[in-house]
Amino acid sequence: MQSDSIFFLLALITIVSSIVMISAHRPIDSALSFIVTLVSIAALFALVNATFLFVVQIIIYAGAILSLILFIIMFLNIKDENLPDERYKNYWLLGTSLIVAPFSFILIDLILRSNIALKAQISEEFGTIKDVGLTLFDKWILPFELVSILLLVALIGAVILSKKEA
Amino acid sequence: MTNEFIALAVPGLLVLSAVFLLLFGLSSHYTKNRGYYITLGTLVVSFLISASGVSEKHSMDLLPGIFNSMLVYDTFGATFISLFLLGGFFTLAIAKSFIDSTDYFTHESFVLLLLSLFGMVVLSMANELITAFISLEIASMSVYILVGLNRDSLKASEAFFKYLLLGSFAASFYLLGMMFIYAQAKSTNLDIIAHYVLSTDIHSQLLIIAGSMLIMITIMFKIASVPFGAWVLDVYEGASLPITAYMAGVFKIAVFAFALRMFLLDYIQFEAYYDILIIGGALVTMVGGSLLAIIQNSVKKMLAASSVVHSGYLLIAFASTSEDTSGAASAIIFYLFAYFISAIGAFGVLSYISQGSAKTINYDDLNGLARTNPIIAASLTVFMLSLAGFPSTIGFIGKFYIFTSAIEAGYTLFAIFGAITAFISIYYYFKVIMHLYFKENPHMKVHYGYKISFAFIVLSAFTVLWGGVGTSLLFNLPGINALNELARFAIESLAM
Amino acid sequence: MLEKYMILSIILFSIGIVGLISRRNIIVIYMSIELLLNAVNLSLIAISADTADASAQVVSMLIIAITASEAALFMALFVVLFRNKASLDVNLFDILGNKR
Amino acid sequence: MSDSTLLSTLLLSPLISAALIFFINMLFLNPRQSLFTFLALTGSGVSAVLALIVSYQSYFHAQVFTSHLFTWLSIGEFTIELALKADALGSFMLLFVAPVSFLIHLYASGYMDKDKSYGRFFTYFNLFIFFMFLLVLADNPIIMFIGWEGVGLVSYALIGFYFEDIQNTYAGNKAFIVNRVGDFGFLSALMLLFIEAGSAGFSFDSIFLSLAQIDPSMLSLIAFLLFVGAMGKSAQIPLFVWLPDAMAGPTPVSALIHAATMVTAGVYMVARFAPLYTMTPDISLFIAYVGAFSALFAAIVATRQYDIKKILAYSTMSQLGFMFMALGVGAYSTALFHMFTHAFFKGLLFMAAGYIIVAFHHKQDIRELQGIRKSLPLLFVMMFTASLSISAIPPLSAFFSKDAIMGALYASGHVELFLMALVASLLTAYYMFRMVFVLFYSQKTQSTKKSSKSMLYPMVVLTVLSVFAGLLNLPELFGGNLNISNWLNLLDKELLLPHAKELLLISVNTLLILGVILYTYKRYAYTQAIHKESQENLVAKKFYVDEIYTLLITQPLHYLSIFFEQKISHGIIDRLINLSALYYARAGILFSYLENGNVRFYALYMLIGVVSGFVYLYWALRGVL
Amino acid sequence: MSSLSLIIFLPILAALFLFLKRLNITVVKVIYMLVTFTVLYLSLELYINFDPEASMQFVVLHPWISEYGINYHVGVDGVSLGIVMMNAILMPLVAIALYKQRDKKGYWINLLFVQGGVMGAALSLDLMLFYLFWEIMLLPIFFMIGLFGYGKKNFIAMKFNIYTILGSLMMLISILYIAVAYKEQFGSYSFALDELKDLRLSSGESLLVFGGFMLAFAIKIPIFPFHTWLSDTYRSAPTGIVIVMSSLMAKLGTYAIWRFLFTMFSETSHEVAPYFIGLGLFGLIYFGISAMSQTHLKRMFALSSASHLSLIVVGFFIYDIYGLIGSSYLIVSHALSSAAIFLMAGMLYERTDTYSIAMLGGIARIAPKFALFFAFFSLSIVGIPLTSGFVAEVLIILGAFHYNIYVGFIAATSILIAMMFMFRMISRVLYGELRDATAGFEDLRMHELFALVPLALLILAMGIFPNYFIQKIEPTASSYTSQKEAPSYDK
Repeated sequence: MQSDSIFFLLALITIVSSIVMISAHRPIDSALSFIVTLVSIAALFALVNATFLFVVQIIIYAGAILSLILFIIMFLNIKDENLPDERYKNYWLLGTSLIVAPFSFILIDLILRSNIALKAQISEEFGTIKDVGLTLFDKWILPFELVSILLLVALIGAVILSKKEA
Repeated sequence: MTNEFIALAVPGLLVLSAVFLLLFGLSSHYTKNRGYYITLGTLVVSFLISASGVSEKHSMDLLPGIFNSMLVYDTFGATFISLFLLGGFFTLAIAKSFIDSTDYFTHESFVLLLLSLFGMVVLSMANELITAFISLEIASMSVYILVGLNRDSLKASEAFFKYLLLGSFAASFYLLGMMFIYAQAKSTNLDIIAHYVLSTDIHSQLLIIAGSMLIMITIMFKIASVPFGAWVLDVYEGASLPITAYMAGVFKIAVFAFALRMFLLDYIQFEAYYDILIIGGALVTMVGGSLLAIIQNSVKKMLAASSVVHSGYLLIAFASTSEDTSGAASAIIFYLFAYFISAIGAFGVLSYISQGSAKTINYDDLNGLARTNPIIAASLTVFMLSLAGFPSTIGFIGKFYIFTSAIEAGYTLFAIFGAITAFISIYYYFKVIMHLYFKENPHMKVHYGYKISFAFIVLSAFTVLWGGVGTSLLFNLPGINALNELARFAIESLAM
Repeated sequence: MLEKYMILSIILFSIGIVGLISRRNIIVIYMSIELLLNAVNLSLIAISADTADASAQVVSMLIIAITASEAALFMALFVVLFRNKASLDVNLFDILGNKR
Repeated sequence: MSDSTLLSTLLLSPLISAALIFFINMLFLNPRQSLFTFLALTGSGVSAVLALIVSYQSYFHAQVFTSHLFTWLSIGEFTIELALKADALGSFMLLFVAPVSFLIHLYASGYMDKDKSYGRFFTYFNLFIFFMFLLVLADNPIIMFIGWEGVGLVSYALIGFYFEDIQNTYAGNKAFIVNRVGDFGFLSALMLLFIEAGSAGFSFDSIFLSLAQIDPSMLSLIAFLLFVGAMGKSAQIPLFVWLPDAMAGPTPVSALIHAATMVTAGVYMVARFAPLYTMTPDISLFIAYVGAFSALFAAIVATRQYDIKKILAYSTMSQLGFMFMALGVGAYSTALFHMFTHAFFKGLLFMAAGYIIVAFHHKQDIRELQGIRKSLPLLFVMMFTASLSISAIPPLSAFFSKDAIMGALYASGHVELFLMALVASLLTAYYMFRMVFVLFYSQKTQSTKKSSKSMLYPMVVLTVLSVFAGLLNLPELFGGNLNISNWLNLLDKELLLPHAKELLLISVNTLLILGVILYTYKRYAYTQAIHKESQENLVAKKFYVDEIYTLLITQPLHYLSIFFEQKISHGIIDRLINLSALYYARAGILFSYLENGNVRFYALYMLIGVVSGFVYLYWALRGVL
Repeated sequence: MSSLSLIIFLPILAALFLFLKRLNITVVKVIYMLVTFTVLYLSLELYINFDPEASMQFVVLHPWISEYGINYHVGVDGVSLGIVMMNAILMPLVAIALYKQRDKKGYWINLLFVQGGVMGAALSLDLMLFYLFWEIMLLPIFFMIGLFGYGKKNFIAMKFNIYTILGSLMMLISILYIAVAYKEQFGSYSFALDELKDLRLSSGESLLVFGGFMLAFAIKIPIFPFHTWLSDTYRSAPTGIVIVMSSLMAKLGTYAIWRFLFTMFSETSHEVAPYFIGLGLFGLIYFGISAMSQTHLKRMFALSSASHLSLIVVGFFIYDIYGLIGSSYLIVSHALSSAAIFLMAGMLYERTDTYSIAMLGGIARIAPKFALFFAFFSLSIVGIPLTSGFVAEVLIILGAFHYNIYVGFIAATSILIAMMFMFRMISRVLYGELRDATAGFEDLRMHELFALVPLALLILAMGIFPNYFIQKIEPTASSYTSQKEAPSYDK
């Protein structure tokens, strides 16, 4: 019961902050509320004992990626007059939400209709770095290696694209 | 040579070569020509290796101990790998003139090309959703970057931006779908999912149906089916010509490789739910594509829009696949080959005559080409005829297979619909021919500086014709029959 | 618990879609895409907990890695776009469309 | 010479001569005119001699000549042999067709002297004779039809011979087109006939044998359609309009084709199908009425004509009407006999007219030609004789033939026909002598230029013939024994009048005609009455028939043509096609508004695609949920 | 290589050779002549060795796409013989007539190509092979109009192309449909004509499939209301291709009705025959009347061709021996006549630079040979006796009367309709006063005569001795009608 109420609280925070994130006018506000979202998601990870992922989420997302975004915002020195004129933003938000609604409804309905939970007994080790690491190198070595190549590609791309003109 | 060796040699060679080039590019010995020929050589060698696996039916889990059954090496994969390696080879070979006359094709671009091919190779062997996704991302990301290669061009940057943004959006659907499937089947391995699907009733498959639908959306995005393919015109226009050819001809093959494997292995059970959707998608794709193609002034955009129409035909065949016959699926393979050879040829001619300039080639720019460069004009004509599905070209045989399989699956009406869009497509393809031959204003003569481009344009044109009429009766060359045989082997190996 | 997580992740996913389509500021759009992926991750973790198998966590970790590579490209993109137009308004980038 | 070679030679010699003239004319730059003359005269001369032999044999020895050339067509039951057969009827036709043709050839060689198209003229002329012989000698209706169309075709070419004036060629067109309307009937009839009776072969004999099996109404239809063919060729109401215009051709053409030979083909054809017509009395009566009306109509119109050739043309039509009347009441041989005599006197009249035209600088209007007796006395005699003959003054040839017709009409009991024939016959005398008196009996005198002798000789021969030809079929009344009728041995009805009645009829008739001649003399000889005639009344305007045809047929067709081509083909069908293409392109432009280059919209489309896909899926899964 | 394959591929290969090799134009013409005369020689040999009693002869069968049962399968019988001969005869003659005028290599290449295409389509016994040749013929026509045409040639070339391909694609779907249906019934695909005969389709299906085929043929023939491409296309196209279209392609459309539809769907053909007879008769009159107000010479001939082709369609759908033979005969006969008349129209244009009837006149005065031939060929179209057209029309009309008396009457109007405009045209063009355009009109040159004389002789020969020619087709035709009559008795 306790975990349920914590879940609802976190869920609420996540949803609200993400709504703020998509509706804030200035990117810096969005970024800050996105941090809130990410952190509460991380908390949700922790709620189901995924401790390692909790850490990863905080470090990589809230730490690295968000800092990158903030850095970019600062780096590009975006002033208010650089921001797009979004007069019809709220209509757009409302309209798109209406379009998305059936999609969410159908998926939620399907989830509710399916009996998917196994409710397996969670072992002590679950979610620890050892558990995740073993699984990763035992079963997921190939995707892991592939990701490295993906990162290589992204690296090359970032280099090519942001290189000053020769 | 064991099968494992062949299976691993191709991606390995591609990665090694890519890494070598990446480093070699920094050395002072590097010249563009050397980089080009190293890439070309890699492609030839890897094509030869992979082609050795297409002639017989085989299927094996690749190193199950290490890879945890995530890769499968079978004729199906080998066929597709050979197809797009060949495609990549042709693209590159024809683009020689273009590459030489532009300065943004640096060594990184060859690396990216090789890596994208690597991604595709893994994608077509992938038997697991995450592996497939990552390799798809490798391939697409390389292509995103290749699209934006020309940083000086606003168009290229914009195309890169659109492609990247929408591509990421589409990719998130894939992940959501994968998550749904995982939630239900508790695995991402295609074999296990297939087993799960067969052993449960529909009530415990709802999320799999929804999830694979989401995955299908990504696939539809990649093959630019309406309404997920709105990016295609802009991106194709923004990208440089060889890259456009590469996207239109080669990338599509890899996507279909995975789509077919996934669909034929797992989701053929849900045919009843998907077919109408796919067919509906095919219809709007064909109509939308032809509507867009008919109004274009730029030949490149026309070809881009028409590639949408061709995706529509492929979707018809896709919907016509069924468990008991291999016809529709092998029709897809054949059609992919037919399309890539024609499209690469067509784009190749454009890149040949544009010689690296960023200028958009309008219909009027083709005027009088037949007078100054008759062979090139004739080749372009052949490609146009093939794309239009004119008999005696390989494009016709492809359409023939697709329509046959559609009729066999009971979609006669849709075959008729396909025929109608094919008939509309006559307009814009023949418009090219018209401008080539009938308009007076002579085109500036293109000097025959790049023998290799020229030779491969002609070779593609010949292949197009040979694929349309060729029989093994003449000269003992493998003809349509042989191609057909290969396609059938490929499909049948899936079931092994 | 799994259903709740999944429902939450669908909601977050939907919010991400709304943000992606409605906003003109490219940074917000990028963050919306990140939100989409986070939504997927959330469910994956829940699945992992439900099945008591770390595989889903590994998958989620891989997704984070993929996100990182996307991030790299997006950052490069911001730079390129801002350099060109001195703005982050995506509506400004429409020279390729069919304008008639 | 065997029979069949003889017949073939008869048929082919004009063809060969035509071909030779044609090639010489085409291949050599300046061929000698005498060469053409020689070839043309040889061609027609040979056939004339052979024709006389054939008729002689047929008449005296009742010999039937046949010749089988080759199988023209053989499909299933439809076997058409190109076979020639000169039975009594055929020989009788040859008897006057061939010699008259020869004479007209002779005449024409003078008439066309120094004409630059001399060779072309004789090519056509000989070709014409060939087709005429084919028509006459054909042993089955299809071959007959070929000859039938062939003469029409050559006639077309000859009417438009002076093509420098496009009106002449229009006249030729009119002739051929109107003829083809008739041919339409003829061909349809033949087809029906074949379908009904052709299984046993399609020669005349076998057709007649199987006539009895045919349903009577069908038989009537066939008979009617055949007569439509005859109407066209023999210029009967309503298909007569071409004949007056056909006078645009050179005069020998008018003489040969539009008097002596071609126009009589209709009569010949009906006579040939006599077995058919005897079985369809209704149609026969119809023929008689058409003939009567044509005779009367033409005679009336002729009274107000001024062109010498047009008068003769209407006269021809009128005389043909007489023949059809006779055919209609079943007096086949009488009709043929009138055709026989008509060939001579009408040929003569046309030749004379041509002679006058050549002599007086191509003037044709009788008002301008007044007073030519002094300069052409011989011609006056000939023309006067011919006019007397056509007016049926005893004992000239037409008296016997026409009187036989009147007698037959009277005897058939159709008094109205008889009366119409009588009026027509009186009008004949009126218009012929109107012409004669205006031309020859005038105070004015005109001088002439010298004409070729070769024109005159044939006219002399014909004069003799038109005086004496009647004796060949002398009726019993005058001590004859109807030689020709017996020879022909057609299915004549017994239409005999008591001798007293017949004599009375003849006398009354003759007296009336003489009275009319007298009246005409009073009115036109040495007066200016001809100049005072009104040009505006119905008769002078030929009852507005041409105008009515234009209004009812030609113009509607033209408007219909424009309507079809511009309104339907282009206005509706092509427009629809072009518009559908245009609207597809328009739709493309509309659709391209969606491709507005804004990436958010692209994402929105994707979203819409996703949502609609899922809505469909949800709907498809409704049974499961 | 068998003679049939040689007939088909020799011209195509020669065309390819000429395309790839840069040659002097004279050499090109010489090669053209050599090839077409070789084809003519081979065709004559074929004609002489042709045995009317045997059905399919000189058959060549090679597997092509074996998985789908598609074969290279050619053969000749009485039906196709006419088309082959006509094609073989016309192509060299056309070249002789145009010998001096056309100095573009493309002209000759395309003509060769079209010859091969027509031969292939006429001789194929496999539906896919037929489709291949059927479509491939379009290309040279498209090119010829675009390269050597007049007026709005690009638009017209495109319109013609799209229009005809619409039909072809529907035919393709039909072909595929029956092949699939064959597989369902017999276990394997087949595109062979003689095997597909055994196929049984439900009446609705076969009606639709029939419609698909018919659409392709109807557009190419053209049957009302698919004719609107016709007059513009004929107007724009250069002489060589007008001849190909009117004499070969359109005829091929009618030929295909017999070859394919009557063979495969004899019952359906029989069911729908009344409609097509009606449509044909309507077209006969409609096109004929449309032609009457034409002022453009080629358009008039185009409509006149359409009118005759409608008659051919009527003859086929009457489906008795007279109709079939008559129509086959008319195919050949009209092909010869219209080829000649379009050739002459081309010569006329070349000398006067106009096709407008109103601007012509008086030609007969200064060019008697031209006038003679022009008139002769015009009249042969009208079908005057002793020309081949007459024989054909008589047979068709006979068949029509045999079928139904009213049909017969309407069909018989064909002897009226064509001449209504033809005679007027002859008068306007050949006779009357000389005009500016026709002043100094040059009479036929020697090479033109060489081309026209054989045509004229052939037309005459076919008109005077039809039996000799018809005996070659008759057994084939009667085998078809006897097939048909078997089911019709039990009605």
